[in-house]
Amino acid sequence: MMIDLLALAVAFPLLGAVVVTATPSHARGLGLASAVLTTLTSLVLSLGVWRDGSVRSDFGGWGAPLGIGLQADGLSVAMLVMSNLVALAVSVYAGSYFSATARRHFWPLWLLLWSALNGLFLATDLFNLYVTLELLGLSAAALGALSGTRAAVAANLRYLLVGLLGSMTYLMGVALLYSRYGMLDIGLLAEVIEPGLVAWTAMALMFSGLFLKAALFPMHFWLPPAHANAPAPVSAALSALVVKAAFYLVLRLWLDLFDPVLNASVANVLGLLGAGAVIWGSWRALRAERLKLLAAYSTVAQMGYLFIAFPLLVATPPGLARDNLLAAVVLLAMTHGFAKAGFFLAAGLVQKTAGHDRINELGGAAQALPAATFAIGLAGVALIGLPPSGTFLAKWIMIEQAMIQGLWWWVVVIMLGTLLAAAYIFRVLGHAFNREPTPYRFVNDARTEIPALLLAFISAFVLGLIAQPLWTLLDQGVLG
Amino acid sequence: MNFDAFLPAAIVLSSMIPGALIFFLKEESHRLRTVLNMTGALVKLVLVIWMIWGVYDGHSYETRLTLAPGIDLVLSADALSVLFVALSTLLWLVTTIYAIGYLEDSPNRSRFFGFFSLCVSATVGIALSGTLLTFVVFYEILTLATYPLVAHRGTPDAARGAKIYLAYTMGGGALLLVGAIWLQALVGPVEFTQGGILGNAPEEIRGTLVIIFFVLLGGLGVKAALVPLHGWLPQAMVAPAPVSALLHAVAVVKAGAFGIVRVVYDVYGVQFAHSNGLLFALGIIASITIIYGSLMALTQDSLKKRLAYSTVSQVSYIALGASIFGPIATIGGVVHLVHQGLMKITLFFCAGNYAEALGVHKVSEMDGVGKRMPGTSLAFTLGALGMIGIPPVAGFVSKWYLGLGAAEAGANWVLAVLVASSLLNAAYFLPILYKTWFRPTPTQWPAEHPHPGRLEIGGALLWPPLITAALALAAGLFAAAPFTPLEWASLIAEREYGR
Amino acid sequence: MITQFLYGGSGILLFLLGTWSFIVHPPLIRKLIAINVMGAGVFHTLVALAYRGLTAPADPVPHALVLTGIVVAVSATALALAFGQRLDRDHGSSADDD
Amino acid sequence: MTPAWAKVLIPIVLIAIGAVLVWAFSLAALEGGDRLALIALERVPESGVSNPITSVLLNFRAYDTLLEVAVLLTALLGIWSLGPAAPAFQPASPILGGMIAWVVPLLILSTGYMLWAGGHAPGGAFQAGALLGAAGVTLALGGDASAGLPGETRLRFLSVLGVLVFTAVGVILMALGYGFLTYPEGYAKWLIIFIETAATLSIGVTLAAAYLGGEPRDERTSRSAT
Amino acid sequence: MIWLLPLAVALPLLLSGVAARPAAWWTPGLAALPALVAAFVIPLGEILSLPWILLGMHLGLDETTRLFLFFTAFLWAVGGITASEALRQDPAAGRFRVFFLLAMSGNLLLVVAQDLVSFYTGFAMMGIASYALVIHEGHRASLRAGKIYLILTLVGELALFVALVLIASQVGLMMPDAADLATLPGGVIALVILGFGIKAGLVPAHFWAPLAYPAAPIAAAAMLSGAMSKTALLGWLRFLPLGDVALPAWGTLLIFLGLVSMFYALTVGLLQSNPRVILAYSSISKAGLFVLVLGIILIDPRLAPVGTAGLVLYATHHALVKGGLFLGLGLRRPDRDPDRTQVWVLAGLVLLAVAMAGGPLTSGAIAKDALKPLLNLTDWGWLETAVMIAAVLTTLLMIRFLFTLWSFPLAARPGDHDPLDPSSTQPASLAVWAVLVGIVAIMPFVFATPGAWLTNWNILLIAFVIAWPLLDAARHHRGLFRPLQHAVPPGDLVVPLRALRIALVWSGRQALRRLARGLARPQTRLTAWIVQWFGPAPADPERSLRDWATAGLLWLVILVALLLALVLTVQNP
Repeated sequence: MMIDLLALAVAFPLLGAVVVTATPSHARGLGLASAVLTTLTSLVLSLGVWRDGSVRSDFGGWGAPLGIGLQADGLSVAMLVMSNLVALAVSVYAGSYFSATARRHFWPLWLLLWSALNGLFLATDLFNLYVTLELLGLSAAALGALSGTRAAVAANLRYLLVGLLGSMTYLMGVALLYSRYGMLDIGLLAEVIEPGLVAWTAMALMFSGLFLKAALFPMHFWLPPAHANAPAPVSAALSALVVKAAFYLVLRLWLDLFDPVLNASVANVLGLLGAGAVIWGSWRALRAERLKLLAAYSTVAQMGYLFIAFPLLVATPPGLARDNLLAAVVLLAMTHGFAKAGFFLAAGLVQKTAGHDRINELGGAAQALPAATFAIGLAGVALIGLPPSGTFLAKWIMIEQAMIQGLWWWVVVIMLGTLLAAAYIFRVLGHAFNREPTPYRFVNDARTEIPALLLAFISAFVLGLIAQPLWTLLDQGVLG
Repeated sequence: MNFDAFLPAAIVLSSMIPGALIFFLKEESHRLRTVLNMTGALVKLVLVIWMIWGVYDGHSYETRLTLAPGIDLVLSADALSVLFVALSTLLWLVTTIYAIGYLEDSPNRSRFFGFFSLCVSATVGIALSGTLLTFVVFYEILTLATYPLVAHRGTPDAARGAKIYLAYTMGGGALLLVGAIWLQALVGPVEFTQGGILGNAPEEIRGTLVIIFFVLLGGLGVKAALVPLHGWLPQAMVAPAPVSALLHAVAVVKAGAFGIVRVVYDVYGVQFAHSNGLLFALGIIASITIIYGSLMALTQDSLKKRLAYSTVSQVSYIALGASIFGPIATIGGVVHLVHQGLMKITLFFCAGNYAEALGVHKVSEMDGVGKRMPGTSLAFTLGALGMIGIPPVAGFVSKWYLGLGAAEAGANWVLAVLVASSLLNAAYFLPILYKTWFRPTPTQWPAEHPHPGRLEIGGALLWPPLITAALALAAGLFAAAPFTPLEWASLIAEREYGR
Repeated sequence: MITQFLYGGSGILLFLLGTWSFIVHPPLIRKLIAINVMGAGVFHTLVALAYRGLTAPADPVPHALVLTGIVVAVSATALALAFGQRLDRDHGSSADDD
Repeated sequence: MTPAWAKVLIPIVLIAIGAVLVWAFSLAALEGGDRLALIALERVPESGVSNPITSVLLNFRAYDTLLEVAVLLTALLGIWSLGPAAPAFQPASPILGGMIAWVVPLLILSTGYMLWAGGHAPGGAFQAGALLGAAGVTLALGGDASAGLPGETRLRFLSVLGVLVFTAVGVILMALGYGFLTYPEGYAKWLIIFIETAATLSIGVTLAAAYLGGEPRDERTSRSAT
Repeated sequence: MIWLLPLAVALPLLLSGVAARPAAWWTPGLAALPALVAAFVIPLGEILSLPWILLGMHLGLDETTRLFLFFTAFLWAVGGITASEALRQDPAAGRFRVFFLLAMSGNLLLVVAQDLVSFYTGFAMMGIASYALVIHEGHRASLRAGKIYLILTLVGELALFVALVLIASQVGLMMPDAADLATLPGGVIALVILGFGIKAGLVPAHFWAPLAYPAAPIAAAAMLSGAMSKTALLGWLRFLPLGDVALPAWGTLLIFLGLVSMFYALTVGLLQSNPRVILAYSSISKAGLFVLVLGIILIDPRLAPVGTAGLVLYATHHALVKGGLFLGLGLRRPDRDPDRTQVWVLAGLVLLAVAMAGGPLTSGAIAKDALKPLLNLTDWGWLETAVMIAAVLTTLLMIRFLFTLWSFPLAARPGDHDPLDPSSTQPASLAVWAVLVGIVAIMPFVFATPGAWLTNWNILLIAFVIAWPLLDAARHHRGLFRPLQHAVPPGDLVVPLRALRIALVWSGRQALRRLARGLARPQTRLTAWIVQWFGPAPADPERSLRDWATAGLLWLVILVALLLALVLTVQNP
């Protein structure tokens, strides 16, 4: 008997989706069971990587370059842990969030999305990545439209089309690489790739395709309506995980594949776009009238921070400092995952209670749901980057490296974004303080409020204070 | 586990854990909430006393949590931190009692006390911070924990005040963060070290270090309410009285002032700061703040606003003390940290009592309150006299040391500042005292809530100001006794200059 | 070789045409068609790569990739059409007008 | 609302990109050499099928194919999630009905052939599934509101069958110690055919159902309705 | 035994805690007794240190302060008994007692203090607490007097604060001796003169006194003029570098100040009609005399021992006499029903007035005698003449004082005792006052040799020669001097100062308001900006970004940018 956890991390949710599709009346129970099983698998896998180093599994026994396999190293496992924990919380939340009919549609699509995510984080093959991207994009768009409103369907159709455009462009890049090097495995390609027009063009195509999916400014236009109109648990997953997956791919390709090809200028292009995202997204979030729209724009902004890391990464010479920086980027991504998911889940509760999510009229609902408001607050702490959240630590490291390298303008952008974030988060929280009647209890509905609270708590406290394991983890693979 | 390595963390946690638990309490569980509050406060007090003994004996306590390679969260205890910790702990205890009395029958108390405890945890964390990073962490947490307290009332005014408070402190926090990281980028992890760590910084980065100093000062100055960064303070007066008391006496402004002291002494080193002209600049800013705050206080009719501007003015004494080169002035500045805390918290408690019992919010309404509320007014009088610097109340001791330090450093202009400030203090406090004691009682108070008992107001509201006033008096009257703030400040100065 | 270039080049041309159409034509249905044209272009290019001369057997890998790609594209198209249909049913027009 | 200059600029930029692409492609194609062709062709005999494309699809890169079937399932689920189907077509003319009567069996027959042929010649599960789907579509065009599809329970089962069998085979093989989707020697051919059969059914059903659109009607409600 | 000193200071302080209760009406009378005892029994030169109190409290007595402690304690005791008795019926008496005791404690502390901080503490406590005594009666005049008193007191205390800080920075916290002080910068001397000058009522910082003395209850006025104003002299003796270095410039300045004070106060005093005001101006002129003598000592340090002793003796004399005069005023009753006690009161007052004028066989005479050597030894011969003229004027002032005893109405004033109320007879006060007068009377025979007894008789004679025709004229032509009487209101300088103050306050307020407004403007703007940003969103600025073509073009441009960035940049090695 041999347990291939890598395969199981993808197979479990897939099987779960199959089973749930076949027996829709038991969707919740079976769905939750697969969620737990998948999360456990991922955690055990991560633990293994954390302890023993990266793992690879070649399906069919062919091995690269002919066959495909999955590989778990520190970076992928970090994202895996984050997304699985978030997904588990979302699952628990969704278990009581959806009505019986919506549940039948939610669970299979949700588990498919999950398996796409796991597959994406573990993939090593460029074409396989294309397929997982499509699986992810389709399931995400379908989930996003689940509320069935016209706005949601329109927004998600747009998302679907943009995603397809991105995929096609990415695929063109892959085709170019294959035509030149005759390989699709990232690891093998990295050994032979050399600077030149082919690699450059491929990189430009693949990255610009992924930018679309990562909603990088100014290609973010599809994100706010799509994320704001989706049901809360779906918004959480979309904002926290799906766009993050595209970023992960950019980072992964940057580090593992295109490292010999790239240079500071291209990093600066990424950084500039990131800076634009930070400023524009934060400002738009500040002016947003609806809570979920605010959260969606906040996602745009937060994605920007991740891209600002690239010029810093390029500028920093290899060594401890660069490792720190890399870990900071991953930490930032993880923290945002937890925080944004927690935020959306809590926002969903507030929206449900209030019947709308217009920020200026939320006072009563926010007051009636202390736990949800608290979750928004805690998630807000992480979104702003206040201590002791992981974002704070990450920003600290980023700013420090920027200062050391003399790239102070990125610091200005980061701080500006931070202040704007504070403004938009507290704009929401400000409405939680008014003279509504005292709530009877802190927690009203444990099954929805506790997941939100936990996610927010992890983002605001755990990741910042107990980040050390992440470094250990990243030592297994990505860090020099 | 080694207890020495756990003690600082335990002190922080002793209020944080009750605070976190309180959030989950039902609104009606008064008793449990009170028990939690008081247990936390008392446990903290015991731990702090333990720590005081230890630090006095030269023990070192350090909790170190590595966040990332090269980035450590360090809680450690030296003489300066213990001073601030002791102040916060003591005043927290008193303020908790006061707040329990003050907020009787008002809504959202679980939320209030939860944040209240977090606020103190953050303050204690600031006090015990062993590195600049740790300081920044708790500094920001403090902002977070106080915002809900300022906004607590939920009125449009409160919301506005809280917004302004937030805008200022977040901006300050950002500056501080940038400054701290910049410094760290230049010289590596910044651990607070007696005598500073920049003493032998290479010549070529000195200019940058000076710029960083002002960036840090900008960040700290917001909380310390240095002019022109003080704008939030009068606006934050919308908060309930215990919050104002805490904000002004212990937590927020003190955090800023404490930070300035830390940066001057334990980061830059007073020698470095002196020789690069930083102290002089700080002194000028502090002096302007002192005079400006007093002038503005003169123009206020609202009692709490007058007290707020008074805080603007008084807290800068601490910065002023830090800005004068020499151990005596250092003592003056550091000891004012405690003295101002004791006196100002008394004043705010009293202002709260007047508002609570009589509906008196304005100076012009205070005619004859002394006869109606003698206990409160006595405490108020002591606090006010201390602020002016009349012996034997504690404020005099601070002023004396500041003056003496200035004289020894040859900075006679500081004496002029002290004199002007004292005169202005007298000008805005003495009329209040006059009204309190010598004016006839009006026939009707603005909004009187008669208290059923024998006392003028509930015991939980009366005793805290009396206790703090007595402490302020004792701190001046027995200034030279062992373990007084003054003696402790001398110990700090001795260790800072002790080379 | 020429054949390969011809195929590959036309694939790229299709890809560009699709991109152009996607960008400039507002109706969503046209965008969907444009996407499929783009896909066809990419697949074209890939298939061209498989060509290894008249004598040697073609490279099977690009073929397999194209097959997979086609199915994926079909699935996406199906879903997008269903979305469009849903919008149509609600408002009678699938024009993106928000 | 699109600015005029954008309309001019877009083609220009695209042409520039195109030029670079063509140039890069020529460079790449020239230097590409044999790529994976030789390795793949060399190992086809080990794959259990003789058609190189099928061996890539179902063996070398079987995982891709698994996900691809999942994508198809996702699309179907997405379509279902959009609610009930749009109003049906006008009933077809009798002539069409007559044609359908013999086209559909033919299509199903071809499906079987395609499936079988995939092992050694062009063909395989997707082609077969497409034919099967076509049969359904033809039925629908002919006026069969359900496109010949079974009731909800069976429909759901059939639509997931491909993914189910594929994954289950993978996991069982893994449990048996061979590794995920690693066919033991000698069983490869039969396992591939097994998977392909299931996939064909699923693909066919999925395509037909996707064509119909709308979530499958609950059997109980539909039964009570009729 | 030395423990009597802290007790002497602490007792009034502790009693002040309970004095507010009606049952504690007796507290002011008893509080000064330990101090009085201490003045006699404490050995000189011994210093008690209480290191925990303040910054380390040191108490002790030396030759100078023993006498100071004696008359201070004695006056406070007499005043305390008077106050206890006089104010028993006053509803606000409790408050008065509290502050009376606080002022007493401060006064005693500063006398026995041997370190700077304790001295300052005592000085400040005394000064601030006396404010409450001045305004006790609460009418407009006393409030105004109190305000002016308080402002000047604070200024004085702050000047002293700075001076002490500067001294402490040179010589430490203990009482400095002259040698220590010699090296101090001149500013310190100026501050010491200013700080104590206000307390003593030195012109031009004198004007609080003629306002405060009449406004305060009689016992308080007695303490202010008798005991408290003497602390200024003590301060000068302690903090001016007497006897170590010659500082001719400062000496000249002091002499000048003293002369101005003397003549100005005496002249203005003669024009007053309220006996209390007259006494106030008398005090001011005496402050001038002290300063004058100090100036002489500064010019010629060799005179220090003699001068100091003389000054102390003079201070004792003046304190007792001035205190007695005030307290005697309080015992006066209208003549409507003259009884025997009133005759004795009048007799006592006359005796005290003569003593004040320096009449022979009085304490005044011996005090003058004690200072004589200084005036003789100096090079400035005219000084003696000036002092003599001043003495004549003083005598005239005393005559004027006695005259006003009859002419000035003894109206009943709220808060003061009611002279028409038979229950307001004050047997205890009378008794202690009698003791005081007795002590003054025997003073010359205790403190001086017979040679000094008759000093000044000639001056008295001259004064009578001048006064007689004037009195006569006044009697025959009522209204002759009336224009003069109102020429200078009590507090003289206050009138122009008041205008100045109004102008200053007004313009200060204006300026403050403008400053506040100016500073608030950026803040308001910032706030408005923040509020605007927090407010509702404007029209969607992202609309164009959502346009497919624009977005698509941007995307393509980014693609090109990526390509260009890769192609155009020189590759990293």
